[in-house]
Amino acid sequence: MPVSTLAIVLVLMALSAFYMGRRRATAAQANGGYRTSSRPHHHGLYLAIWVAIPAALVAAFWLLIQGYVIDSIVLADLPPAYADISPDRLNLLLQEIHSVAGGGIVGREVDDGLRLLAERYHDLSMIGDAARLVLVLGLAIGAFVFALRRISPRLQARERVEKVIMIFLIVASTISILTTVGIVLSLLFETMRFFDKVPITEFLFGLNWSPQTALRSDQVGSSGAFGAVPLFAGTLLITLIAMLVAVPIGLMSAVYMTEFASPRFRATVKPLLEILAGVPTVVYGFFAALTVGVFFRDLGDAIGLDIVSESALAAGVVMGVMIIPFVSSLSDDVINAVPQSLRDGSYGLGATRAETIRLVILPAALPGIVGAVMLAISRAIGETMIVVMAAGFAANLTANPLEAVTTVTVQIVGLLVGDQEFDSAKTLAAFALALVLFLVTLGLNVMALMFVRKYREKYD
Amino acid sequence: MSQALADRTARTGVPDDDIAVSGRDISVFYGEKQALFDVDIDIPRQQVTSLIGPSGCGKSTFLRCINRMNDTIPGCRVTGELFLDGEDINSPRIDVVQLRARVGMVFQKPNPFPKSIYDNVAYGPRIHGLVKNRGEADEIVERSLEKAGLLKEVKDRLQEPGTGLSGGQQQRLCIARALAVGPEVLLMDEPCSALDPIATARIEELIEELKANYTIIIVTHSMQQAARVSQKTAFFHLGQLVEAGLTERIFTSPEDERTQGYITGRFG
Amino acid sequence: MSQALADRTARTGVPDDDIAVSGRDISVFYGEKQALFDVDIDIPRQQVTSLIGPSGCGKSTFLRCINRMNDTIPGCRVTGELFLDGEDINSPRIDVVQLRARVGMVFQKPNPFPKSIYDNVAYGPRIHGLVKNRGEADEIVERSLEKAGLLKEVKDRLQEPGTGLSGGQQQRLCIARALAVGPEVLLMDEPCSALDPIATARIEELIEELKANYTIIIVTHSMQQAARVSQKTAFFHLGQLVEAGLTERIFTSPEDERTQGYITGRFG
Amino acid sequence: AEARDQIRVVGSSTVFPFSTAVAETFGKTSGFKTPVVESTGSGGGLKLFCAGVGPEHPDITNASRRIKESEVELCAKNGVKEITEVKIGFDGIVFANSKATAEVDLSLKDIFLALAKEVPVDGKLVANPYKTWKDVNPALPATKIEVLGPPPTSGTRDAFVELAMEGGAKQIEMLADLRESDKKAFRAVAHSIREDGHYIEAGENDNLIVQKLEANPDAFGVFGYSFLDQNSDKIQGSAIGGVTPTFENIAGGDYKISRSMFFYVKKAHVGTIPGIKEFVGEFTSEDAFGEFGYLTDKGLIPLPEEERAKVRDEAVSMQSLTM
Amino acid sequence: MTDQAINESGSESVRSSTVSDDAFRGRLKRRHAADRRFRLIGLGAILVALTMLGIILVSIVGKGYTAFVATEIMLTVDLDRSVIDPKGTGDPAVIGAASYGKLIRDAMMAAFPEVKERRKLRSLFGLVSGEASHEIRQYVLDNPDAIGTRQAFWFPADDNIDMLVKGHIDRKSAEGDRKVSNDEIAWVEQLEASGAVRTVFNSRFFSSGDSREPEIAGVWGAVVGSFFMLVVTLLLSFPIAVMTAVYLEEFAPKNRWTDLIEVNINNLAAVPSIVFGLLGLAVFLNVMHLPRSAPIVGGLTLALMTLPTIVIAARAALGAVPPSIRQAALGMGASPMQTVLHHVLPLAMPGILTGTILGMARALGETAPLLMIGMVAFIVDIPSGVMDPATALPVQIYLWADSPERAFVEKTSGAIMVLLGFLIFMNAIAVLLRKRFERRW
Ligand SMILES: Nc1ncnc2c1ncn2[C@@H]1O[C@H](COP(=O)(O)OP(=O)(O)OP(=O)(O)O)[C@@H](O)[C@H]1O
Ligand SMILES: Nc1ncnc2c1ncn2[C@@H]1O[C@H](COP(=O)(O)OP(=O)(O)OP(=O)(O)O)[C@@H](O)[C@H]1O
Ligand SMILES: [Mg+2]
Ligand SMILES: [Mg+2]
Ligand SMILES: O=P([O-])([O-])[O-]
Repeated sequence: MPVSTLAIVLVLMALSAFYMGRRRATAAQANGGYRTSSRPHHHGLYLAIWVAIPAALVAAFWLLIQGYVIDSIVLADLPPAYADISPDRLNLLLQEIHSVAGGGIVGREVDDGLRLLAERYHDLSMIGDAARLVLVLGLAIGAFVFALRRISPRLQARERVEKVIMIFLIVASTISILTTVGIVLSLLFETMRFFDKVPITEFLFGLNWSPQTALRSDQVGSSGAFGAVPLFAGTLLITLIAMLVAVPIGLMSAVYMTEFASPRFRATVKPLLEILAGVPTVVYGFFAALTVGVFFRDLGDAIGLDIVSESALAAGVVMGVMIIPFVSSLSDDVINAVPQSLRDGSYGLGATRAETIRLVILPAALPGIVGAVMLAISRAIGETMIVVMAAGFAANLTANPLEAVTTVTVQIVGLLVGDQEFDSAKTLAAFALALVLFLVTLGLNVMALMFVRKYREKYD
Repeated sequence: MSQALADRTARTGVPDDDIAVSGRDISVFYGEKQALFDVDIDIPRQQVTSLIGPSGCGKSTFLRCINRMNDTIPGCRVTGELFLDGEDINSPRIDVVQLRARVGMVFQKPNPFPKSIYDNVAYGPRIHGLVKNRGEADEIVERSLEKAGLLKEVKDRLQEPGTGLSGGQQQRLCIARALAVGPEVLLMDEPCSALDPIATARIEELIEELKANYTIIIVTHSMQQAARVSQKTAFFHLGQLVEAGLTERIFTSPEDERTQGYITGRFG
Repeated sequence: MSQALADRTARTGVPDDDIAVSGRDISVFYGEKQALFDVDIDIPRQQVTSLIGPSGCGKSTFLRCINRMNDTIPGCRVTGELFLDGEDINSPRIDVVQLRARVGMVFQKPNPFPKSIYDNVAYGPRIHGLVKNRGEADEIVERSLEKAGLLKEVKDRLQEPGTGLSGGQQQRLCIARALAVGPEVLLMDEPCSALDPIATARIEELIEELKANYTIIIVTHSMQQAARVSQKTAFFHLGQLVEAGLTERIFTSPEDERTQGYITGRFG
Repeated sequence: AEARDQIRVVGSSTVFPFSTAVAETFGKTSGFKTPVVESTGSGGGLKLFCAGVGPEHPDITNASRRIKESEVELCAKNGVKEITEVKIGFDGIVFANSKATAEVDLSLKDIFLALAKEVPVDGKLVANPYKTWKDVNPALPATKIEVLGPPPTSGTRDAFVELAMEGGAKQIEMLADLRESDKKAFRAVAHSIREDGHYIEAGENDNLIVQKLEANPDAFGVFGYSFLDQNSDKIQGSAIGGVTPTFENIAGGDYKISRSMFFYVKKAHVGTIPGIKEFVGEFTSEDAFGEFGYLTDKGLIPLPEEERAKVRDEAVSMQSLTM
Repeated sequence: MTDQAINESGSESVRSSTVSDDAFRGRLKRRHAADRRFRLIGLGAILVALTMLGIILVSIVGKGYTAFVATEIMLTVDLDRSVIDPKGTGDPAVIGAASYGKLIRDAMMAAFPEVKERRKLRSLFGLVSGEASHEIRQYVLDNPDAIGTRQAFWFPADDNIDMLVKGHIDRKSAEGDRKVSNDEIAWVEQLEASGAVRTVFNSRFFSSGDSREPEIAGVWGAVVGSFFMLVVTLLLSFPIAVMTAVYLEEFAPKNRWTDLIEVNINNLAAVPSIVFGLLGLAVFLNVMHLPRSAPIVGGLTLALMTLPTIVIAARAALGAVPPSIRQAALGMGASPMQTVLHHVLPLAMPGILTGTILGMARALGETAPLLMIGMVAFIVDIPSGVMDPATALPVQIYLWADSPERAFVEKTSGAIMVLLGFLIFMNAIAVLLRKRFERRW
């Protein structure tokens, strides 16, 4: 039975278990007239959980290891023809075995030895599949019987079900931790290798970024400089510009939509603005590079300012436009959630709308708004394509938005998708940049958390 | 407007400039549902008027007409004319902000801002520019809390959030907040409902005091309270103003039998 | 627990199984601030007990101890022992969900769910499995609304949101919602504060009726109401239980002078 | 592990347009599945390619430069011992500007002087002082030096530096002497591009550079020949040393800035993954990479005829690479 | 209130006729002006944002709408038996292997008998797409009876001719400046005159996979790839994010550990998307050995990237639900879990859906992480499941935007329009859902 069918069967079994559990509990309730905090459907869920979860876990585990186990059995005693096969060709032999067993084509004559192995593989797979089926279904049925026995008026099914849900919730919450661990681990080793080549102090405090190192051994080249300060400064500058665009526009839009506009207007404009978040960043990149950048340069020419067409300003403004909906839509939701009674309180004192919004509604909605802004900042810091196309790679250390700067993400992408070499400082620098950026934003977030804690106004 | 005003003296027997608020043909609709039906009422200046009547009869709705709080309820529509000092409050020339500063309101459900107790009270004076510095604000906050009988309980925790107070304390906080602006008319929607007798007495005293300068309209379910504090009483029933007049008269010799039925029902 | 229980009869003179709720040494802290001080109290079964006292004295706080609603307030800490039918409600073996189903509560500030009126009332019976089908639910909703005296006003708008009701209606909706679950003990935090006399009378009648099967604890500011409906009265002051006893005795010959002072203050 | 019956190609973004064209034709005509071609950059492709043998590793990698010794070693370490190298043609790197401006004729020396980080002035190396092309060479217009080119992370940049910059540096006497005495120091000078805003490190999207040139007629751009070919109505390639970047000039080797393109085949996979041999055959057929093959339509500059024949022979016989 | 007023009325009055005095009126005027300004700023903000959106959309549509039509050229083809099936076997294998290119070439020569020179013939044959011979082949395989007849066929024009017909190539510019020669223009004009050139709706653009020939390249493969990927992303990120948010906001004890998780989630939102690509590469490809270029890997990677966005939005939304609702439910004897499921979560749903919209929109438009897991690839076949090699819309856009052929410019914009259509469709569903949950209290 293929995996998908097995999954469907399990779901069906869980469903019927649910109905049976519910029926039985209903019946028991009708007879016994008992009262616990568990409803019949809790009993149903209890049963369904017993049926589905252990079986699903076992099935998943089985699936995970079956392939390896069978492969190693097949390879364990190879026919003499393959006895002296070199270890790194084993992989290929397996590919051939799989191909032949699955009825696919192989780019060479299929000899007897191979055919034998393939048959063996095929047989073992069949056995494995059958065993899996029996085990999983057996487990499901066993669990069903076991749990059905336990269903009684006394059983605190709701508590059990809720406990299981709680476990799910906790497991879900730890995924973010696992993700973080994964990110750190996937960056750490390369970063350490990078710091073997480039001193960490130079990286953190160096003011010059110029990874013009030679890539080929016959190519000497200049040694390159890996001072990351200009990159972080550039990131900061562009993020700042983006936030100067996105926060006022986004926040004011949200305020207008919730407090001034008609529901119809709000219902149309909000989704429209959300489109801005989904326009592919490549498109923004072109827009920034070819329209906005040139526009600013011409504007500069007209008023006698020297604005380069790769200015931080152009990239920042366009990025700001992109993240407007992060601020506007999320703020809109939290502003909308402020209870009407607070508005009434303020209006009743003769406050104008603007005053009510500024002094009562926004403070009450502050934690949510800060969350929205933090999300927008995060998005700006992590954004790549726009900056790659509009701001470029020039690592200038400047606070002047009219000049070209580059960002950490641009360099990461440049280093990773450009011509790379597995152990040159140039390629490894990408990992170090990512890790340091990770730590820097971590610091920012800790500060934001403390800010919110301090100014939180809990209503109701 | 002039016609309506002209009629007034005739109808009420009260001279014009003793009338602070007067409503003509006021109907209020929540969407389809009509909550008030053609209410005609005159409310005397610098006196206390009670609105009484069974729950859901439209007292709060009427109260909210006077400072146009109904504007803020989506789907709520008010027809008819309402005059404050002879000005039609629904006329476009009227500034609702000023109107609401002139007509203060204490809501039925206490709704303190999620700010400190101090900021709750200082909020009104600040937005209206009635205070210039911290000192003035301190003074006005203290005075208002004192009047609302809350000062003693909260004076050492002025910086704590207003939402952490007990129900009755919250209600007094809202009263203090309304007083701080110094309105001409004060609308009080069951200001004592969450208060114990002592606090109630304090508020009633306050009402007595304020009466000298303010026009007060109070919704109450306690007929004793109405009798104690108000000079005029209006009785609402099912969205209609059944009867209005001097409190004494209403309680002793009501004209309408619905009024009679209500006030001779068991006491609250 | 056993020791405490053993002490009880001696102290109260009431046989054990007539005591529904009994508290020993209950103190409640909001963060640093102590709101209740060592309260010892016994509340008789199938009677009505009133809690009275000035605003902010801790009545609501005590009430919330009985169904452990204080658990939900961050920073709130309860010490001491509280027994419901002889079981320590703070013991880990107690399921607070079941506890709250047994001990219903009507809050001081009406807090209807932002759902339809019908769903507000049907919610409790549904989660507790008291109804099996729509018909039963209809019946229980109707019965509960009727008991709370709200049915007439809302029966043609059961599907409209509960938040669109008047203040008093919202409070009656919350009462109906609590009744629908059929609790053993009913905690009512100023259930009539937003109600007019007629509705109040209706609720008082209801309390009278319910008393036969339920233990009722009511916070009220109206001493008349306390006198009318309750058999026992407890007087709180500044977080302390000053005095508790038969209502009649408390109102006629209070032992403590604070009680004396309070009940002879002006009337509410 | 699943069985795979589809060729996987990774590697250079420069070779990508050609490799994909071959893959498509191969898929349509051969009866095998259309290979999946991935653009990872030459280095990235080799890294994947050299990670090992087996179905989860690619069969072929494209490169816009030759494989490095270190990469061959890495391959060998991971069991990828036999590799076949196939050279497919040339990629011209052009120095172009908008048609709205006059065409210029530059020498490699001009390019070096305009773009180097340090240039010799009065026998000393100083930070590049030139602001306009006229400063570099009085024959050139007095417009600001503005060159949009690939960042240091790009293979095109490496080739440009090596061919144009280094070539230009050699023409300067002082640097030529330096080259004799200290090769390393010479290269350090020759390979460093200025970072004061005159050389603008644009991304690797050549279309974007073309469009930026259109918007900014004073600027020059550095990119691959195919983009010049496709946009000949908007931009023009500057002559380098009197030779314009035309198809014939690049193919004939007269135009100096061009590099070879390759792909590498993992021999171990031949015979296991179906179709590799046939794919290589298609790529090296005259129809594809020949003088009139479809790849020239896509902008490939073909190898000379004899070299093509040799490449074809070696490719089809899967001759192993020796460094 | 002026000092004097205070003095006059003494402590007796907070009473201030002050709310009617002139000073008050003056202030009121200013306050109203401020209010109007505030409102105008709000409106202005929305207008600015909408204008930006408008500009972007207009520029995309302006460049891209021509991608939705295709130029076709009519040729009368002699389905010559001697070429297709000389022995008359009728065997599909024989028929399939015939040289259909020759049929097209013959048809071309018949249409332009005057062209003889080899070089010119080459460019003449180039007027129609190379796809023409595949089409004929397919036609003959489907209709073996047609062998031996003469039939008129509409073939897709070569991309350069397509550009010419659509006016993207200026016929008047110098010959060396354009990709079409004078001869070709003359031929096309001749064809146009005889009605053998037409532009039709480009259904191929919506139904086929990628191609190196712009005239036959389509987005369907990318659409399907994006769809599979987003299904995986949504199925994982939405439930996990909501569960995480619920746990952290409603159940978790507030301690250092949960603070850590909170900060950590916020921080994940700031991780550059390409780093998620690195993570996906390390975990899903190198450790779990999932296939490269597969939507499942893309989906998993994007799910990790989207997770924090939805978690943050969901937490903000949950936190905005007033405590009185929770109190009411708990007081009814609802368990904390029931309180959350029945009351808090539905009330927070609009905010959660907003987060989902934003997160999914980002996932849909993201290229960088896909670079690392092999989805930036040329894939012709339409994927039929989450394990097949596939590409995605933004990647397709990225690849086309970087292709030299001029004809890919309009295709790029066309693909962007398709992506936006996809996005709008996806958002519309979420917006409808969100509206159902929205209420104020
Ligand atoms: N959440 C809270 N945080 C901090 N302090 C609180 C909180 N809730 C109540 N208090 C304080 O605890 C004390 C007792 O409050 P409680 O609500 O029990 O009073 P009450 O007797 O019910 O008064 P009322 O009749 O006004 O409702 C008051 O001083 C109040 O300010
Ligand atoms: N926002 C609203 N939407 C719909 N109906 C409403 C709304 N507010 C009030 N109503 C209805 O209008 C009628 C009058 O309500 P109002 O609040 O004025 O009553 P009330 O006299 O203040 O009653 P109570 O003493 O209970 O507060 C009631 O039937 C009520 O249900
Ligand atoms: Mg009311
Ligand atoms: Mg209370
Ligand atoms: O992708 P490239 O290695 O050819 O730059």
